[in-house]
Amino acid sequence: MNIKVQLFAEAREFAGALELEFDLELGSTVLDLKDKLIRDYPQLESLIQRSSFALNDDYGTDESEITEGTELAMIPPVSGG
Amino acid sequence: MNIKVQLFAEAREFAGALELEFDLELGSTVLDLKDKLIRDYPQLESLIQRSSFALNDDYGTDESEITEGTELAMIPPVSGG
Amino acid sequence: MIEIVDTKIDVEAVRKSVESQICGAAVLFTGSTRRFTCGRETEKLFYECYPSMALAKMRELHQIACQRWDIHACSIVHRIGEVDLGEVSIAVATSSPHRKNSFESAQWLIDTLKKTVPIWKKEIWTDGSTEWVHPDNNSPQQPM
Amino acid sequence: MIEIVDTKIDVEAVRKSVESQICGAAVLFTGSTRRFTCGRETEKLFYECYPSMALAKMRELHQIACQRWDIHACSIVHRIGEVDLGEVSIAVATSSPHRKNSFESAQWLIDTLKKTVPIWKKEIWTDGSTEWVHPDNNSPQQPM
Repeated sequence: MNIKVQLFAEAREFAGALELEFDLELGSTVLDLKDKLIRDYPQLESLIQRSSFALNDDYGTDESEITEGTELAMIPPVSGG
Repeated sequence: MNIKVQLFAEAREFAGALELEFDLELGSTVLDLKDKLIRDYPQLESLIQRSSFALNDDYGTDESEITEGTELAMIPPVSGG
Repeated sequence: MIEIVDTKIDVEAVRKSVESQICGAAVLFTGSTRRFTCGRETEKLFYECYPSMALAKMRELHQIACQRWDIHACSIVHRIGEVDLGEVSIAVATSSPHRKNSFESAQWLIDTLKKTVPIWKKEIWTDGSTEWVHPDNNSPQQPM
Repeated sequence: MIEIVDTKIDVEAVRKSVESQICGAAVLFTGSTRRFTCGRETEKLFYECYPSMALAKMRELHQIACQRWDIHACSIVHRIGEVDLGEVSIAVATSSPHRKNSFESAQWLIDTLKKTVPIWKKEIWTDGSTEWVHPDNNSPQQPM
């Protein structure tokens, strides 16, 4: 399936893009996504390890399953307030 | 010596006066003052027991000595805020 | 800003009085006349104070708070006389580089003010009766 | 009032949004751009957010606070974009019949917002350099 991951803040600047788009196998999890991201963008590895991933506006875990149409975002450590 | 005790709130309403004036012996303490007040105004006894006394804008203790010119006030339990 | 006033408190002015570029945090507490207390309905409150001592004690609280916490500024304004429903009787504001000090000092200031500053509150109930408010703890104040 | 805005926060409006005759207490927290951090001088801050999720998380905080404490109302307004020295980036207000709940919930709201709401802050130092702020704890956020 084709998926897009929205990027913010440091992740957006590092990647030089607002989102990353690629293919994932059906039934993939957030952990699969992170592995794929690290292979494709090794310069993001350290930040990916410190980041969370959001699925449809909520925090996921490594085991969260990604389905077609899931709104995905990489969430670097937050610092609002 | 002649002294005056300012009254506030419940004490003022109970006594029906803004201040009480009377004579105390030189060297009297707050405890002597309370005893004198209770003798002269027995209806105030319960409130006096629950009150503090202030000398020159600061809380005193039973042992605090009253001198000529000390500004005295009876302070019922406070409830500001 | 340490004041006792007999008209409406300008709460926004109290908040602004502690603003500073040195501070990343500010806390403002306001106390106001509540309609219901234990099921009884309040019409308004009446506050009375011992002016010179109340101001002296409020300045003392200010000084202690500034010594005990890393706060940049602290303001305390109390209103006396009649205070209608929903109106503010007390405003306390603190500011500090980091938020923990603002929260702790503001809470300590209002807690301690209620126990030590010679101000008294009278309930004027909607049924026409009145009552001087007795704090939970009826023991005499101790010197701070 | 749960909002993300890109212009100056009307702090007085946030405070007034939680006013009620049911409440005797209200607490307002404001966070603003501080000039000095560990000896370095800030020119301004820049905030970015993930809008849909940030609002969803702020509404979730609102809901949890209302369940956990006896509070009447709670407002959270965050500003994004550039925030100059001394200007307010976050305002949190709570109101409750008694003050303990207002203080505790306001402090919990700002503490938890800083850990869980997807908003990011970039320091723009006076020397021209910039830096995304890294919170002390670098472990990934956990679902609340």
